[in-house]
Amino acid sequence: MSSWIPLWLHKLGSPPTFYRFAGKLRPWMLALAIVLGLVALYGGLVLAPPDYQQGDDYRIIFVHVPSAWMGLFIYGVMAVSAFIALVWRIKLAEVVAMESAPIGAAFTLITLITGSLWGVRMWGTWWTWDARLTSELVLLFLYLGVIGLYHAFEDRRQGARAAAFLALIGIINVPIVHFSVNWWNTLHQGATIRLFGPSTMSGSMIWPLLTMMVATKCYYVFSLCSRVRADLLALESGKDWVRQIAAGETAR
Amino acid sequence: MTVATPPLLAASALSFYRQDEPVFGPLQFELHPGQLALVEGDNGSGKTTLLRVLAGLLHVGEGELFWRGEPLRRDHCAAEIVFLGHQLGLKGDLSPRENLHIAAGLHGARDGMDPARALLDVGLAGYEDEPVRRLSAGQKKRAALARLLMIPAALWLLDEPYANLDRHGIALVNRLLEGHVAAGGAALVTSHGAVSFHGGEPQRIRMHA
Amino acid sequence: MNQAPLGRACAAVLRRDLTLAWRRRGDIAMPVLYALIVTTLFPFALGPENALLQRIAGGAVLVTVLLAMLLALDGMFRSDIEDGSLEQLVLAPQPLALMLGMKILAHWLTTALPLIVIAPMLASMLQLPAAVMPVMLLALALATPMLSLLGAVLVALTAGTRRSGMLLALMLLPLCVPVVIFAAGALAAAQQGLPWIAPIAWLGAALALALVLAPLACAAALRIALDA
Amino acid sequence: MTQFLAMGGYAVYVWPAYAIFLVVLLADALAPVLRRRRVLRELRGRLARQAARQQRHADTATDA
Repeated sequence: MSSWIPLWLHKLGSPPTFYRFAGKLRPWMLALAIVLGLVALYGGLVLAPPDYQQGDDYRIIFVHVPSAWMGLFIYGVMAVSAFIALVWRIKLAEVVAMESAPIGAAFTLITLITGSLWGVRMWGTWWTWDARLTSELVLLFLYLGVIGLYHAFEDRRQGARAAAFLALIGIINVPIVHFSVNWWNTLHQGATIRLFGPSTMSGSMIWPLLTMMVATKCYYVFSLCSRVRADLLALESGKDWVRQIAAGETAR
Repeated sequence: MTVATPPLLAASALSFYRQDEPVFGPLQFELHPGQLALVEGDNGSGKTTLLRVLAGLLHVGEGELFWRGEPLRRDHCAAEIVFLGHQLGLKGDLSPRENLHIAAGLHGARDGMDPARALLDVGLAGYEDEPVRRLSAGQKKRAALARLLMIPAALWLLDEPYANLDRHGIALVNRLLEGHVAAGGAALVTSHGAVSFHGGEPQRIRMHA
Repeated sequence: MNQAPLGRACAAVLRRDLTLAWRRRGDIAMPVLYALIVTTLFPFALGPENALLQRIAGGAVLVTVLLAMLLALDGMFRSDIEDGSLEQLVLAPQPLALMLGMKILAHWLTTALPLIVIAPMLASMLQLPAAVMPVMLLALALATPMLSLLGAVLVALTAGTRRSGMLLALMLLPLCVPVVIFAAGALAAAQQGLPWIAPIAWLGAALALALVLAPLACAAALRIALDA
Repeated sequence: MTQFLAMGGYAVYVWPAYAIFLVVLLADALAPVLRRRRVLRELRGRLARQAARQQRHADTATDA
């Protein structure tokens, strides 16, 4: 292992240490996510005034926009840990990358459905080939490809490495897709109405949005912790520390 | 043979893991030019895995490999190692001659050796232009063995070379191995059958299940 | 003893794959037949109205060719894995990326080239104006190698899995979206009498990049997928 | 309250959006819990089998 990686990080990379660390972090992150989420919902649904153009309909953005951000953010996290997993062959990085994918897919799915709900009112149809929605759809396919490839292998670690490689190809692809879809949209003069226009945002709308963004980040850390813990138990089932946990839970 | 010549291939504390379960090892051995090693062990003791690790198809789990005394680097030794596994690497739609031409194109050929001669040596004269898929299992094996004669490699890694062969075929493998070892080559052979080898007592590598 | 020179090794791989394809020429005809069938279905589904067919002709031909290529993609390394030739290729003392590049070239020559050859026929069945034909051929000539190269990387990734046709389509879709957009964009522009050079240039640039990077990625993917 | 629930006439769009958000995330949070239970159950089964085998070995050893 390279010497520039601090010792504590190296230690955290060992499965039993990370398992305990994630176990301690998990409830705090969940509590934080729930509290911040409730505050954001109150701010967004009750305190923020109706938009003078769109009425109350715009309130969908308080879940739509943070989910869209998370979809991209999680793909970034997945790609970075995929890179670490491939270069340094660290098991924990593989697990983090592979367990991030379903969470990212969930957020992308939320983005698509809420975007479509908003679209019904704006465009009068459930689906329109708007550049952003199309990009989100492609992002969902990228996630599904990574998840599908991971599960196609008999050997979990081999699957993780192959899927990590696919995630890296995908991260190069994301900006290309975004660029090409935008070009395609201008070519065919499609709808260019944006759900998240900066001009119409007032302070009372922005703070619930930002709070919700932090809440979703906390939720992601929480969900990732639970997933990585479950995955580590399965992957390391031959090791002593896992046996102790299994034995401890029977005693209770 | 002097002590100063480093072993062709050496392994130190070599082991391999699959899903954190040890498949074999730690293994320790040295293979000198002109030496034959038999890898012995029961089914599932990791013989095939060892050969695949040595060939470079699998990553070394733990421990180190040395090639002519230096830490092994694949780009240095790839030309000198030939691997013959369970899958023979022959295209069924091509003739033995065409298959050997491809092997020679990828690996190079020994001086004065051509596909026709190699096929004659393994007893496939008359079958040079028959598609491989029409050959019997033993004949396919012989066609694969012809590759060993064709390719200029110092180390042969043979996984179960005796499988599917009749008495004459087994004698052929032994003859090929003796010739290779006499010419200063080395070979690592897995087999769960008895091997009667006339060119001196082979080194034995024991795998534990 | 003599080492095999690089040129001879490339020629050996290319010749082998072309010979194999020739021995099974029936398989070469399959994607072509498939493209023909799909193209025939469009008028039945949409009605034989010339103006409508003309409008969709470019895109329909492009998507048809893409699907036909996808059909053949799965088999790119399949038989080589089954009989162990791929192991021998990986172990050969030659740059793996270059050898795989030759395999991809052979695959393109045997699956995409026949499709390009019959593309004008498919296009005229759908009433594409003759003036747009050269642009379509140019777009196909740039788009199909892209698909072969990208597809090869993904096929290499699935090399360690059981049959994976649907998964391959799922993985390829995000990668081929930009290719389809630019190729169809060029066609649409040409059909409307607008300048079509820009999307073709983008495709060309992407192809140049893919020609260099995809074989390397393919080699890396194959090593990951076989390492078990 | 009714006015709040009506969302200015857009209740049909706003509330499903929030419901989807909560339902999807809830399902996402629940999945690892169930998975963890399954993994531990399988593991306990394996440990029990191993213990039983060792017990048998010990018994035959004392018998002999």
